[in-house]
Order: sequence, then C-alpha cells, then structure tokens
Amino acid sequence: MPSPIIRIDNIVKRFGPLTVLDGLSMDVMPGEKLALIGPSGSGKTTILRILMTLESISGGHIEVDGEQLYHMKKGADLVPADEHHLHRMRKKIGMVFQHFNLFPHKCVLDNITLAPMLTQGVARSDAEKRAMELLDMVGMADKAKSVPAQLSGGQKQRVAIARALALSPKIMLFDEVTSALDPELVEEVLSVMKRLAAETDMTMLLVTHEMGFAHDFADRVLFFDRGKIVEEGRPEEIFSNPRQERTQTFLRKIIAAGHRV
Amino acid sequence: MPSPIIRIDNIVKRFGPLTVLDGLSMDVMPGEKLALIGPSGSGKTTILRILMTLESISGGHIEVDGEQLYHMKKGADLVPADEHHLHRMRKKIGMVFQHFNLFPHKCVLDNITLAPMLTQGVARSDAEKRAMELLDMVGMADKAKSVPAQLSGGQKQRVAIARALALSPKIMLFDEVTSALDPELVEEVLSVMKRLAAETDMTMLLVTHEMGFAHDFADRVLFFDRGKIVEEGRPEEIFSNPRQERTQTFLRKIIAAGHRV
Amino acid sequence: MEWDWDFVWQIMPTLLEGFKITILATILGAAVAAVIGLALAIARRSPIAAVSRTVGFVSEFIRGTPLLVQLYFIFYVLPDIGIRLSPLVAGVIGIGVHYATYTAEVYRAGIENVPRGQWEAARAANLTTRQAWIHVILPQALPPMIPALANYFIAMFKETPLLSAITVLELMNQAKSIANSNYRYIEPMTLVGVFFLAVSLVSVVGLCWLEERYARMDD
Amino acid sequence: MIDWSGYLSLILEGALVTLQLTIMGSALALVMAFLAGLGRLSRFFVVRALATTYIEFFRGTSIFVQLFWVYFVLPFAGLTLTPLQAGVLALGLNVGAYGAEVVRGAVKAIGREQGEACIALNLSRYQRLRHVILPQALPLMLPTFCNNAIELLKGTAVVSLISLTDLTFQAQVVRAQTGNTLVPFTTILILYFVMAWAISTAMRWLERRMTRSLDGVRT
Amino acid sequence: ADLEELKEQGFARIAIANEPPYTAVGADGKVSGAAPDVARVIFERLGVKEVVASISEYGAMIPGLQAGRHDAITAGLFMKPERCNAVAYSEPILCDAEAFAVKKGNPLKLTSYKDIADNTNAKIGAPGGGTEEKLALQAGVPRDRVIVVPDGQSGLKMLQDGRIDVYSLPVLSIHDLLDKAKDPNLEVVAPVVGAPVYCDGAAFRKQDVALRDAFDVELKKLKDSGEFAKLIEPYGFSAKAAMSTTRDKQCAAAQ
Ligand SMILES: Nc1ncnc2c1ncn2[C@@H]1O[C@H](COP(=O)(O)OP(=O)(O)OP(=O)(O)O)[C@@H](O)[C@H]1O
Ligand SMILES: Nc1ncnc2c1ncn2[C@@H]1O[C@H](COP(=O)(O)OP(=O)(O)OP(=O)(O)O)[C@@H](O)[C@H]1O
Ligand SMILES: [Mg+2]
Ligand SMILES: [Mg+2]
Repeated sequence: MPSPIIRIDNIVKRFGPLTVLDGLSMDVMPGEKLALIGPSGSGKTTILRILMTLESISGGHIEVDGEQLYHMKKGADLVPADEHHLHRMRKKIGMVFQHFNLFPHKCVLDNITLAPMLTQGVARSDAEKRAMELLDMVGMADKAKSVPAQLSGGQKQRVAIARALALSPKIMLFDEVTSALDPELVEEVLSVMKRLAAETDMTMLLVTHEMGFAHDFADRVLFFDRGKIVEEGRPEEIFSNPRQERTQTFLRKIIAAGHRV
Repeated sequence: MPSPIIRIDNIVKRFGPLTVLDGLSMDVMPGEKLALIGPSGSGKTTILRILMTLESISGGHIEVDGEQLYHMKKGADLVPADEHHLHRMRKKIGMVFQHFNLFPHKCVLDNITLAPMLTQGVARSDAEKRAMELLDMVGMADKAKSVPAQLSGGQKQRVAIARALALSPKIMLFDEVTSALDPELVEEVLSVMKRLAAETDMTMLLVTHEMGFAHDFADRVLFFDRGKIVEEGRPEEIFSNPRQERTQTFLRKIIAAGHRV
Repeated sequence: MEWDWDFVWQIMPTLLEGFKITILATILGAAVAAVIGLALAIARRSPIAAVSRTVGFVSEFIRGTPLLVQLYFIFYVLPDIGIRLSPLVAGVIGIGVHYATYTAEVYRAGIENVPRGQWEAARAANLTTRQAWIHVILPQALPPMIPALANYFIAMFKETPLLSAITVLELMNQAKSIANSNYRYIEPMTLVGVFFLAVSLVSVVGLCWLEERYARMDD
Repeated sequence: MIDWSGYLSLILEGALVTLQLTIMGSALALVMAFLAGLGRLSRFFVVRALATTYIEFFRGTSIFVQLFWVYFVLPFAGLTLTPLQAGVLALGLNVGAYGAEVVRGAVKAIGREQGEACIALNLSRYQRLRHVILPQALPLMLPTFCNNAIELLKGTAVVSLISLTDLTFQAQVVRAQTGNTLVPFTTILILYFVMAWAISTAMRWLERRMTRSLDGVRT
Repeated sequence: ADLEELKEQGFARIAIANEPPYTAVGADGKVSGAAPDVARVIFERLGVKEVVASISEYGAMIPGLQAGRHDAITAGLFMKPERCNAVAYSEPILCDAEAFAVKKGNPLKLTSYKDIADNTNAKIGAPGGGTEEKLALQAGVPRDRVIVVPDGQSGLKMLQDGRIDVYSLPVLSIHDLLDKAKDPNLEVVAPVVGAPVYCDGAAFRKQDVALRDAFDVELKKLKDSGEFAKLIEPYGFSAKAAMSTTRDKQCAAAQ
C-alpha cells in the first residue's frame, strides 16, 4: 500500500486569540480526490492556505510527498523552513482561488506561461505550446490573447485552472472555485473540473458549497466544523446517511436553501 | 374585476447606446406576488429600479395606483414629474436591495424609525413601537440596538426588509435579496419572505435566481430575456413545462449548476 | 563654525514668540481652508455648468501656482484695488484659500465614497434630498475625511514660513532675523527644524489615532 | 521707457531654471520614492528603519528648513553645492519622501490576493514584484505622482529664497529694476500655470496609455 | 580662496544685492551698478578675468561668504563693528548717508530714528539684517514696529499702502526707488538726523586677508588715478567721501 502524499499531524492554527484549527490530523493518499465541506468559518479555506504556505502554523507538522513542509532538517534538528525550502516545496502544490486572481495586466497566454518560464526556466515557445494545450483542455484556446477583463467569471476561472496546471503540481487545491460565479456560469467550470478529476491521477483537495458537485467529484468527503473534522466518508454515505447530528443539520439547511445534493 | 395597481406601458430604457428595456409592457394586479427570472443582464433589476424611481426612463408610461409615475398633469398636458410628485409617488413603493444598504452609522432601530419619523412625521415613540413589532416579525427584536456591522448578512437583510415595511408601502420590490448571503443564511431570509407573502395583501415583485423559492413564492412568474418578457405564467407551468426554447435552456443550465427547481 | 548652547538659550524666547504666530496662522488658515473648501466642493457639484466650470478652473489655477507668488499678489497687488490687509490676515487668507482647493478634493472624495446604495436606500425610504444629505450621507462622509483633512493642515503648518515673505513675524522670519543680526545661521535654522520636526512627529501620532478612530465603518 | 521685452526674456530665463529644477528634482524624487517606498516594505528591519527615518524626517520638517540647511549648513560639513544642486537636492529629497508613501500605498493596494496567486505559482519575491506587482501598481501611482510633480514645481518658487535665479526670483529682480509689480508677477503666475497644466496633461496621457489594457478590471 | 586659486579658475564669485544703484540688472541680464563695477575692474587688474555675481538677501550675505558660497561681497554692505569682526573689509568704496522715504509733507514729522522710537504709532520698514534695522533698534524702536521688508519695491509699496510710515535706506537707494516710482505723494528725508555716514567695502572671509590686501592695493591705485571717481560718480556716489575715511575709522565709528 502506498504511503500518504499529505500527512497532516495535529495541526493548530490561531489568529490572535481565535483558534481556527484545533489539533487537526488527516492523511491524503496519492491520486485521491477529496471534498472539504462544512459551515462558514469552520477552517476549510485555512487548511488549504496552510498547505499552499500562505499562512504559518501555530503547532503540529505537515509532511508533503515525504518531506516536512514547514520544517527542514538542519543536521539532526528540525528547524523552521526558510524561503528556499518553501520555494522547493511549493513546486509540488498548485492552488485555484475563489476570485481567480488572474494577473489583470497580462493576456491569458502570458498568465499561463509566466510561472513556468520564470520558475522552471522553460523556453517561451515550449511554455506557449503547453499553455495552448491546457487552454484547449479548458475550452479557452480561442481567448489566448484576451486580457482577463474581457472574460466572464467562468472563463476567468477556467484560465486560472489552466494556469495552476501549467506547473504540473502533484497536488491541486481548489477553494470554492465557483462561488463567485453567476449561477449560469457555474456549470462550465464544474464540467472542466470533473473531466480533470477523471483524467489525471493528481491529488486534489476541493472546498465547495456545491454539494451535488462534491458528490460527483470526490472519492472521500470531509465535514469540517469549528476547526475539526466531524465526519468523513464516501460521498454516498455522508450525503444520504450522515451519522453526526451537526452534519445532518448542515445538510438540511443547505437543502432548504434550494441546493441540490 | 379590480384594475391593475401597476401598469407598465411600452417602456424603453437606454444606457447610452445600450437598449436595456425594449418596449416592455406588463400589468400587476393588487396583491399579486410576481417573480421575475431570467439570465444575467436581461433587465430584471432595471425594471425594479425604474419602479423605485432610481432610474429615469427613455420612453413609455408607467401608472402606479392610478397615477402616472414619471409624468404629471399640468393643466391638460402630461409633463415630466418633478421632485415633489416623485416624492408623493414613492410613498406607495418600498424596495429591498441585494446588498441591504443599511445605514451603517445608525443602529437597527434607528434604521427603521428614520424614514417614518422624517417623511411621515410619526412621533419617535410610535415609530419605535411599530419598529419593534416589525423586528419581532423578522425575528430580530433582540438586535434592535446593534449596529449593522455587528450583524450577519442574513440578519442585515431581515432588518432591511423590516425597514422597507415600516413605511407601509402598497408595493414591495425585492432585488435578489439572498444572493449576497452565505448559503446557510439564505433560508432565514426566505422563510421571513414566505411568511410575509402569505400574511399580507401587499403587491410584491421579486427578482431572484433561486428557482425553488420563486416557485413557492409567486402567483405568476415572468421570464425576462434581453429586456423583453419572453414567457409568463403560473410557476407550475413555467418550471415544469416551459414553452419557449430560451426558457428551457436557461432552466436546464440552472439545474445543471446544482439548483433545485 | 561650532554649535553654541548659550546662544541657543539666548534666542529661544524670540523663537517661541515666532512659534506662537506660526501656530496661530496655521489654526486660522485651517479654519479658512475647512470652510472655503466645503463651499468649493459644493459649488463644483453645482448643476449650473457656468458655476461648476468657473470654480473648477479657478481651483486648478490656484492649485497649479505657487503659494509664495499668490501671497505677493495678495499683499502687494491687492492694495491697488483698495484691499489692504494686515500681513497676518493676508497670510491666513492666502494660505487658507490655497489649501481650500485641496480640502475641496477631500470633501468631494468623501462624498463620492459613500456607496451609491446609500443614496438609493434614502430614496427608497422616500427621504428628500436635504434629509438624505443630513441624515444619511454627511454622517458617513465626514468621519473618514478627518484624517485626510488633518494631513493637509499639517502640510499647511509646514508652509507657514512662506509668510515671512509678506513680513509676518512667524518662526522662520524670527529665525532669519536672529541669523541676520548675529551672522549665525546654524543654531536658529537647526532649531526651526527641530520645532517643525517635533510638531510633525506629534501630529503623525495624532494622525494615526485619528485614522484608527475614524476608520471606515462598513456595512 | 522700460525695456519690457528685455525684462520678459529675463523672466523666461528664470522659467528655464525652474524647468531644470522641476525636471531634475522630479528625477531625484522618483528614484528616492522607489528606494524608500520599497524599502519600507522590506523584510529587513534595518532597511525598513532607514527608509522610515528618511520619510518621516523629510515629511516632518518644512522644505524651507531643508533648503536653508542644505544651502547654509552643509558647507560647514565640507559639502558646498551650487544653488542649483542645493535646490535639486532639497526638492528631490523632500518630494521623494512623499512619493515613497505613494509607492508603498500602491504596492499594498495591489493586494494580498495577487501576492498569494504569485506564491501559489511559486514566483520568487523579486519576480513577484517585477512581473506582477509593479506593473499593476505603476498606473495607480501616476495620478499622485502627477500631483507630486506639481507640488515640486511650486516648491521651486521657494528656492528663490536661496538666491537661485528661478522664475520667482527673476520676477523679484525685474520688479526691483522697473518698479512695477503687476507685470512680472502676473507673467510668472501664468507661466507657472502653463507648466502645471503641461505636467498634468502629460501625466494623463501616460496614464491612459498604461491603463488601456487594464480597462474594466474587476477587483 | 586665495588670489592664485581665483586666477586659475578665472573668476571670482561676488555677492550683490538687488538694490539699485548699488547694483543694477539691465534688461539684457547684465549686472552693473557701482559696487560690481568697481569689483570687476579691480579683480581684472588682479588677474581674475571675470566676476560672477549672485544676487542675495542682505541677511544671507555674510553667512554665504562664511559658508564659502561667495569670494567677496560687494553690495553696499556697510562697515559696522560687528561686521568688521565677522569679515575682512577692504578700504571704503561707497559711502552714503541714511534717508527716509515718507508720505508727502512728512505727516509724522520724522527726521531721526529717535523720532520713530518716540512716536508710538510710527512703523518703520527696513531690509532684514541691514544697517537701518540695527539703527532703528538701537534708537529704541521696539521690535514690533520695525518691519522687515524683503526688498526695496516691497518697502515702497508698503509705504504707499500705509502699512509703514517710514521706509529707510541709504540716500541714493531711496532716490533711485522714488525716481522709478514717480509718486508725487512721497518725499525723501535725507540725511537722517544723527545717523552716521556709512561706507561699504568689499568684504572677504576672515582667513582671506591676503586676498583682501591685494584688493586694497589695486583699490588705492584706482582711487589715486581718478578712475575710481569716474566709475562711481555716474551712479550718484561721492568718491571724495570714500577717500576721506578709512576702514579703521569706519569699523571703530559706532563704538
Ligand atoms: N487572516 C485572518 N485573521 C483572523 N481571522 C481569520 C483570518 N483568516 C481566517 N480567519 C478566521 O478563521 C476562521 C476560519 O476561516 P476559514 O476562511 O478557514 O473558513 P471557511 O471554512 O473557509 O469558511 P467559508 O465557507 O466562509 O469560506 C474564521 O472564523 C475566520 O474569521
Ligand atoms: N448604470 C448603468 N449604466 C450602463 N449600463 C447599465 C447600467 N445599469 C445596468 N446596465 C446594463 O443594463 C443591462 C441590464 O441590467 P440589469 O441589472 O437590469 O440586469 P439583471 O437582469 O438584473 O441581471 P443580473 O441577474 O445580473 O442582476 C445590463 O447589460 C447592464 O450591464
Ligand atoms: Mg473559505
Ligand atoms: Mg440584477
């Protein structure tokens, strides 16, 4: 049996007096597709941001692909990671944000080629070839020369996905990638992601409020509440037969609000 | 048979070169609950804003409660309405906005009492008594002294509804009152509105992307596209058996995106 | 030329005398700038194009030309058309009007920063334009403006030395007069620098406090 | 009979000096603004402290005091500058300190989100700044830089007080030689305004060019 | 700077005032006037081909000289004991008595600095750091009635506008100002009663005594040859007055 690609061990995260993650532990296997659900403020975004090294951690350890993420070996000791170590670890991980965060001053193509050229030393022609393949995959090849301002939200998000893929990370993180989109535009992004999930063996972690999508996408669903994993299991189990009271109320409210499960 | 409380006759609205409403006509009967649905940019918000006199019109006529809205009689002629006429007409209409637009420098109670005291000369004690009744109705009586910044989105929206009701308008306009809310908070607002719809004989116009809610709430649903009404009918008809191709695609997409109908 | 402490103590009372005038000129100038600035901001929003354009142009002109030259004008040219102001009054008006063109921009930004939704909510609540201004817009627009206004008043304080050109005996002028009659520039000029730095450091702290206190309220 | 054309050409010579001061001062200010503005955002405490000290000192004391210091006190430390150098140095350092805050503000305004996208793409600190943050921050800085340049232009009038033969100074000379106040002062007011107008026109043009591709960006 | 350095660089930097007839700036920008003319001739004879004049406030001249901004001051900066301590003066060049400009008919009847001190309503204008300011203060005029005026035109204007009652400058300066103003409502009181006749000299840095001495030698030759008179008398100055006194007398005068 392969060993986990992500090992999260007793992580604590505090913002000032507020403890957001409270001794969280979880493992992710290579190639697994994980959906993180749960009420607002439960720490779903925070755990993704910690994996992307956008936050620091207040306690605990994380191992990614066999190496410590926030620590490194110095002789026999484990010391806090320096910028160089983080830089190396970030190669393994990509992230897509709720608000796309495209670079508004660069065209779609340049948004995608920038990082490979700068961080991996890929030649422009190669980077552009690969970018066009990715754009083709997300159905955006014809917009390669547009700037983000000329795109709809759904199109922006598809470009953002292509941009993250261009670095070929082993792990992809998606944080509510559809919640800033008009309802009509949600589908185009979800269909891209479903294809992606089916076709690659990348490890994927997804935070979403779209229960239907979580259901179709994930191998395993984690239900978060107040910085803890309250329940986890296969989507069929969680959605049709939640064991915990908290999970049940949450799903009931979501359904009442008109979301399909 | 009673005569319509709103008569919209061949309305044209342009923003510069863009024609947003293109010869729109519709009637609303007193006490009717109307849901306006349709794709983004189709002019739903615009028609509500025109009724609230937040926009001017480029052509056509509107009659509200037997009087011209944007015109007034001067001798025998119809001339454009002046501020005084608009002020009088606005008494009949209230509106709740997508982003609540509460007054951030005033507490919940003052938000509600401000307009009755200033525009109807209601005494403070009476205004406050009525405000507390309304807050009670929307389940917010315990927050009367909070300022908006201390409230969640759903709570803000419930206060905004109470504020609009405080002026006892004959017609209430709701523009996507839940779309700025977290999914978990949507329900509390919708339940308030369902009660409201059931209990009063106010005329209500509602723009929404929540098809399920539109279904439960409305007597009649209007489907907008490109500044025209493409289809209208009872919710059962529209949602289960749309006749127009455009309506069908729209509903299909919405369903695919995970919204219940 | 070395630093002479005795000389420092000897000139201190004279400098303090000048410092008082500097402070007085700043406070009066700030008052003028605050009031005229609001008037300019409102005039610029006037629906009458002739008014808003003229006010716009005059503001641009005042803002694009040096205060020093304007002061000369007020002090030496205006008497030709029968307006004779005392040096301090001329200085306060000059510096006040000059800075009013800046505060007018602050007022304008503050007013425009109130979200459009607030105007619309006021409309929907059927308030009159006047009621909307008084009860909804200004109470929200004013507090966030305070730090920016204070900033300009500090800038104004630093420009008071210009008043020496029109014979106001403020701090800089006193220092120059001391320097001239003793042929020593180091001590008086350094002390003036220290005075200015001290006041600005204090005001930076004050400004931080104001900024915190009047941080934007949000919906 | 007064030889007006001769005296007006004297004033124009002054305009040339003013222009020189403005251009060279702006260049120095620009360099200082970026050095100190980015310095304040540095990871290293020493760099931050240095930048902060520079900014607070030059914003804290008046341009006047700085000018007198550079002109009269620096020579005792063995550094004698020509009046032009002294003027450029004082104006450039002064306006640069204000510009530094603009740079810092604009870089911060580009916001965490863009920075985080860069981290997720594994760009280095320098790459983030060079390829993502600055290209977006620059257009944000331009309007304020334009104001700063105009402030600097107006500040040049102050250098007449250290005997630099700029526009204002030449006007004073012409006034003394001809006994006429109105003509030279009106002339220079117009000249200053024309220069200010030219600056803002040029900046607007630049801004339009730089933001063309960013039109309608939603944030 | 010593003479050799000046010769080498080919010019001397002199400070002048913006005050006709001590200095004049032509419409072509050329600096003339009694003081720079004399300096120019003498420096030329010393082998320094040119003088570069920069116009300066009175108050800024001595600090400027000390700070090494000028090699000499030739500006009608009158010799006074404190100044003699601060700088090294040449022998006298331009002498002049003090004068008042007042409103026609001298309504306050002011003829001396003492009169101004005694009349509590009288305000006097004078250049900052100049002789007249000193004289007024010494005569007991309180600080707030001695208005520091930035330049001659401003002083005249303030007198016309009634902001001051007297404007005090050397006789020739006042005459020059009034000639230009052509204002029939003003008149001159000259010389001021009890005010000494002052003479200026070229002022050098204390450590540049050698340069000063060289300057003196040429100045003496100029005076003896009669060229001196030809240089300064067209501007209204009296060569005889300058030649009948010495630096030592002037520097001691007020003590
Ligand atoms: N930078 C921060 N400073 C302080 N508190 C923060 C910060 N970021 C997040 N938090 C807090 O941490 C808690 C968890 O936030 P997080 O964004 O992870 O929740 P979430 O599960 O993603 O919620 P949502 O569904 O609303 O996105 C919240 O209470 C939030 O207010
Ligand atoms: N102030 C305005 N200036 C210019 N165009 C406007 C303005 N307000 C609205 N529009 C345009 O009018 C059209 C209709 O807008 P409207 O807001 O009524 O659509 P909507 O049906 O409410 O859409 P949504 O579901 O996205 O809210 C859109 O194309 C919009 O861009
Ligand atoms: Mg989140
Ligand atoms: Mg809308």
